[in-house]
Amino acid sequence: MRQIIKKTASLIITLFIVSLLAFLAFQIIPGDPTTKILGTSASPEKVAALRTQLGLDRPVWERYIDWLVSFLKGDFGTSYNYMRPVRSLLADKLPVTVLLTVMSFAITAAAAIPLGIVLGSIRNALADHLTMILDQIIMAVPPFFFGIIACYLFGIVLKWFLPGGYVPLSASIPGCLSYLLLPALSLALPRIAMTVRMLRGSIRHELTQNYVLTAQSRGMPLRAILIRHVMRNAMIPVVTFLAVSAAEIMTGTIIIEQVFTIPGIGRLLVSSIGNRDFPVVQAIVVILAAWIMIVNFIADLLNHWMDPRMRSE
Amino acid sequence: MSLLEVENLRVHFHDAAPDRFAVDGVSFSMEEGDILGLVGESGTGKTVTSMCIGGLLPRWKADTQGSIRLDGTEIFDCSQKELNEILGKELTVVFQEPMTSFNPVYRIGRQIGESLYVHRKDLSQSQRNELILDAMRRAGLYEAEEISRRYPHELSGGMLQRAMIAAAIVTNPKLLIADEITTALDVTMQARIIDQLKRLNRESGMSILFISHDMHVVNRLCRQVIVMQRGRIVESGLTKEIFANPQHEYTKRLIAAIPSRYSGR
Amino acid sequence: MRKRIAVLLTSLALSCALGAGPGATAVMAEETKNASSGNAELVVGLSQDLDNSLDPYQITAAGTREVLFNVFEGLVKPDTDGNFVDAVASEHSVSDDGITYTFTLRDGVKFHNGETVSADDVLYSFETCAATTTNTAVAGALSDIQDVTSSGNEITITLKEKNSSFLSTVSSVSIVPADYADQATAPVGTGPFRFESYSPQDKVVFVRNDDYYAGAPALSKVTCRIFEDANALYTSLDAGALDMALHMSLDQVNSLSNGYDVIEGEMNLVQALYLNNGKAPFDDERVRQALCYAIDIDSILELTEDGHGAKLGSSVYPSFTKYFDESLVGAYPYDPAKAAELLDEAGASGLSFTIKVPSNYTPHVDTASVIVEMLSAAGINASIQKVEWSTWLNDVYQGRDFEATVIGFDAAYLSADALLQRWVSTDSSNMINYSNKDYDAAIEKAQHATDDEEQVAAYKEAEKILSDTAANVYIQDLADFVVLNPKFTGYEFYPLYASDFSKIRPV
Amino acid sequence: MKNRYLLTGGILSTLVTSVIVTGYFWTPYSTTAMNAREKMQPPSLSHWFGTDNFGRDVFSRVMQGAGCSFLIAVLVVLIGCFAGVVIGSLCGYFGGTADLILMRICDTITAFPAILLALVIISIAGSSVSNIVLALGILFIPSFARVVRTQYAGIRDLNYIKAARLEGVSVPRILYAHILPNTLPVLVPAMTIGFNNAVLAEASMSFLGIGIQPPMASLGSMLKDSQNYLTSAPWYALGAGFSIVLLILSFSLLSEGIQVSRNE
Repeated sequence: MRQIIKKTASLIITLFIVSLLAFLAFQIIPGDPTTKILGTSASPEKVAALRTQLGLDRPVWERYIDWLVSFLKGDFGTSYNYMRPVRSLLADKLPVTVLLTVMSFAITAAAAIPLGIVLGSIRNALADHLTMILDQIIMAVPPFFFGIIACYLFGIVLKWFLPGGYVPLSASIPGCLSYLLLPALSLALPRIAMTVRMLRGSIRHELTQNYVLTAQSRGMPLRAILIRHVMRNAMIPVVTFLAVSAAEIMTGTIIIEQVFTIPGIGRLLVSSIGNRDFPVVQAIVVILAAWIMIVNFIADLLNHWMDPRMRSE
Repeated sequence: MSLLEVENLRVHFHDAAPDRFAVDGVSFSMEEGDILGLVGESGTGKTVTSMCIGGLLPRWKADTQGSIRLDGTEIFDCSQKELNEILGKELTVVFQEPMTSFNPVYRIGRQIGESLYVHRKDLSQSQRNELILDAMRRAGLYEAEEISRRYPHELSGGMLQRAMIAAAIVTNPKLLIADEITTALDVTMQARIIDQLKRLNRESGMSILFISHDMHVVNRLCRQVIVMQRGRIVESGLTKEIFANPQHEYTKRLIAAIPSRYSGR
Repeated sequence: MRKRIAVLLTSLALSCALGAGPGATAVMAEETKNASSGNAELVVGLSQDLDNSLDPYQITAAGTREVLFNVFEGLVKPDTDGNFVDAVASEHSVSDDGITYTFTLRDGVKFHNGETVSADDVLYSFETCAATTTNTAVAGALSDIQDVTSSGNEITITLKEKNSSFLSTVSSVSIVPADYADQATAPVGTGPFRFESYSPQDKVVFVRNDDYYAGAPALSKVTCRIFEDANALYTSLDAGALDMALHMSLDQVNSLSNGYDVIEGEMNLVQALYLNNGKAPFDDERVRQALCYAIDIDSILELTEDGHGAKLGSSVYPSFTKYFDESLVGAYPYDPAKAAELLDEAGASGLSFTIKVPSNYTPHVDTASVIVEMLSAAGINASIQKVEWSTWLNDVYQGRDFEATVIGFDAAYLSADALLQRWVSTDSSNMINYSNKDYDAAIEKAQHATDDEEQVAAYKEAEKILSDTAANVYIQDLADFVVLNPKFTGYEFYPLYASDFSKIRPV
Repeated sequence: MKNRYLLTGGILSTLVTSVIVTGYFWTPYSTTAMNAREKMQPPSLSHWFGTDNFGRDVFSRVMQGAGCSFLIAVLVVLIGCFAGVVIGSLCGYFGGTADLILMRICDTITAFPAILLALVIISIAGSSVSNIVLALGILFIPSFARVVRTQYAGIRDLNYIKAARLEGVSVPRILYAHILPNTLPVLVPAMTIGFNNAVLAEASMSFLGIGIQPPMASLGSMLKDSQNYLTSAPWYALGAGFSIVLLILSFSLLSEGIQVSRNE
């Protein structure tokens, strides 16, 4: 229990540091949000007036503290670029990215675990080499390259899916899910390959353990041994890896949302950095960082729960 | 009809040299209630023989000839499904390394009850728990409740081996194969385990095939003994007679190898 | 056990592939299904997100002005030939001395919120525009107004002094309902289309204004999908998810495979290699002229636009026929030897400089790449620095911290002033620090010229000075391609950044 | 068992490296010369990967692009690995507050969206190759640091290290002469995975437009530019894309081969 408190404390500290770094980052990057709002031919007095209105002329520390206080109270400030509260912007866009991440994670788990079990338990040399090569190739394909090719192949040639034709969940559930299937797949593919490789190796290793022989000597059929005994042990390293890849998938959406034109926070982050829209970037950076930290935290907890040997430390 | 009849058993491993047989024509038999010792230096085919009897030798590793009849059924003719009916119910095995024989992620109590889970699906959970605790006490683990909730890495080698024995006797099998079960333990724990086995044999009439390279332990436990060398039986008979005047050179060396403090008795 | 899992896997893979098929296309078809019946719906691709505020006086980005052209109208509005026709006003007249303008309010013109337009709304619009517009040129023109009075449905505007391009300013004052507060997020105007909804980075939807005085447009609904990534827009268009796309590049148009119609026009902007006249080495006129000789405009057009771009010699684009001076186009024929000679003369033979170019405008990046390659062949070492749009605005446009850049300047409203006023030495947006007394005098004369000929002559004189002093290396007005689904027709180009959806109708 | 991976990995990586090395000195066509007549040519004997929208030979640009991506990836891995080893060894070996602070910094770097960090560095110092390498290098330090830290924490208490300490061997020698060699079996695969991720990271940065500046081109920036001509000149995108795949595949197969032969 003490460890959990220590970990949450370090998580919060790191989040503070990340938000501070993001804040300072914007002092360094050239480009002033007022030019985007007032346009190129604005008179200097108008620019100065807007800067004071947005509070940009106050010292950095003061602004950071103000931002922090209001952020903790749940007020993320208003976006310079869209003149709308950041909260409402994120309320539209965060669910899209979360849905994409969840779908991609589900595809990874649903495809990799059965495949890993099958490959782990059969003793066929040819299948081994084949999947090994396939794994290597899939891991070598950059997600956005797969995205481009998928858009071209499925979109333009086969016309199975209309790239750029994102359908919001509110409009039609099947439409939205089937649109997000391909982007989720291009995010999931490399992770499926890695998970299969890891799970197969882990199962192979566990099968050589003595407790499997003991179970056999109890008259337990191979399938029961695999599910009751081997899987529980083989899954321990894989679960941690899957948890970490859930974090990677979320950051991966930044690029995939560009390729498939999905209105999520990834695309919003890229355009907001471009527009020097501090409040939006701050909020997204903290959300992304929080997601990565929490996911790693869950990975540790899962590790402890699944492996009693860890618990006693 | 005797409990176990092994006739002209020959085992050849695929990756071994063509003429090299791990087990080269072994025959012996056991009656109900017998405690038979199978003794010899390591690598003389003792464990391979016991694995064959237990049907645990994977087919793709080695091919086997001869016949093994347990309680009348021919092991080699059994399909995997039929074998699974026997293993854990009629015949159980206890291995050398207690630490690794347990699945690290489950509690001891649950693992002891595994063979009940496989063979006695008719019992309710509470009935099974009763049998488990009873088996643990019979194997010498007296604070059964407390131990059953512990994890394998939280127990000593000796206690784990007792737990393995409990797991083996929970379904009251006819034959228990003990493969070098005392080798990994210190001397005092060895003596306690041996007495435990003797008491179990006396109380439930369960016959034991005890495999070891340690003549002293065999001497204390087994009524009959078979000495094996390079896959063949060189000598067999009552333990007292063999110890009194060993015929075969190899047996003499084995007996001589016992550290002086234990000889005599 | 293995067999069952294998079956599960193949069915999973199949469902992945098929799942994408029927579900997605069915939904998209519905959106464009009823194209043939009366209420045709058009899906347009926009390559830039809309501006932060949709208030007509706060709009800065050309992309936003172009789309909201369908929502807002002034008393008069430009037509496809660049003349001004009556809009909210039914008729207008100018006094002989060019000081008093009288407009008669068209009766029965309704705002999108149903209110009828009144003279007070017009007065309110002129006042608010003068006070709040972010466009300095419009603000400047409006400050010349003596007063605006109304009696019944007659509005009279008297100026302090004659301004021949005042009608263009009137066209840029959109008439809005008085005291309507949230134009920024829910704009209301008098145009052929009514604003319905906008979700950032996703889409903006316009609906037909049924009681539009000049007749309701053929399209019932226009959905503009927003893309930041030009490639994603192109892929979506090619796959048929869009019916129309604006400002496509030639390469994109050439590689379209969906059989859409391609309509060609000009982007109406002045693309040039703009040189920072205030900073060495380009403060020396001879070095600038050397660059003009060292860059072969024809091969740039050939490489970037396959010859489709329109060459130009100064800061006015060709389709603005009234002020375009054809003779300046060939002012600097391609002559690398003369360029080298000028460089030696100026003592800058080993010239090397960087071209900062905004990374999100592919046509400008391509032109810069061609220039760099061409100059290296002539021994001049130029390098490119792609910067983000915000950094370009801040460093180059505002901070003037650059040696050279490639960009295109368009006319915010239809007047030569919008293109040439910028290079007057005192103007706040004189990015290239150009300061030439004769030029300033020529512009002053043009703005206060009494009659048309005099004004055109003065503006042309200013253009000639720009060309003679080689202020910049003028390249082209980029070809502008609009791609339209063959199910629709009727799109027409305007001589300024505007795309009129009301002209589009189903075939 | 004949080690197929070592064989294929070895051949592929030598082939790729030789192509890249020649790319630094010689390419079939100049990678910058443009000529309008040769625009958008399909792959032919003269132009193996066809030509791009400026009439430049795609294969030559891919050779140089691969060289550029390869150089960046190698430098990034070196920075990440060197700094990672230093930080990881200190944390793993000494633990305590140093461990806490350094690990918190590593957590911050991992939690920070990569594109923002890259943008900050590039907008300060401009987007030359060295800045991209610096930006990516920093991003790769945490992964190496964590791997090295767990290794050092594991080996720290082994008897031969205690023995060395008793003999009065200096700490740096213990750290880098005794412990480091034993971390290699884990460090080498981490480096190859790092190499793959570095190539992907550079490609993604170029894809977002903050990577390599024209006329220089990396595989990532070429892939980005080629996306426009997908239907009319698919060979441009396929050429760039598959070169990335080949570059990554060859070295990951090599590392797989090394691993398989090592634990045989």
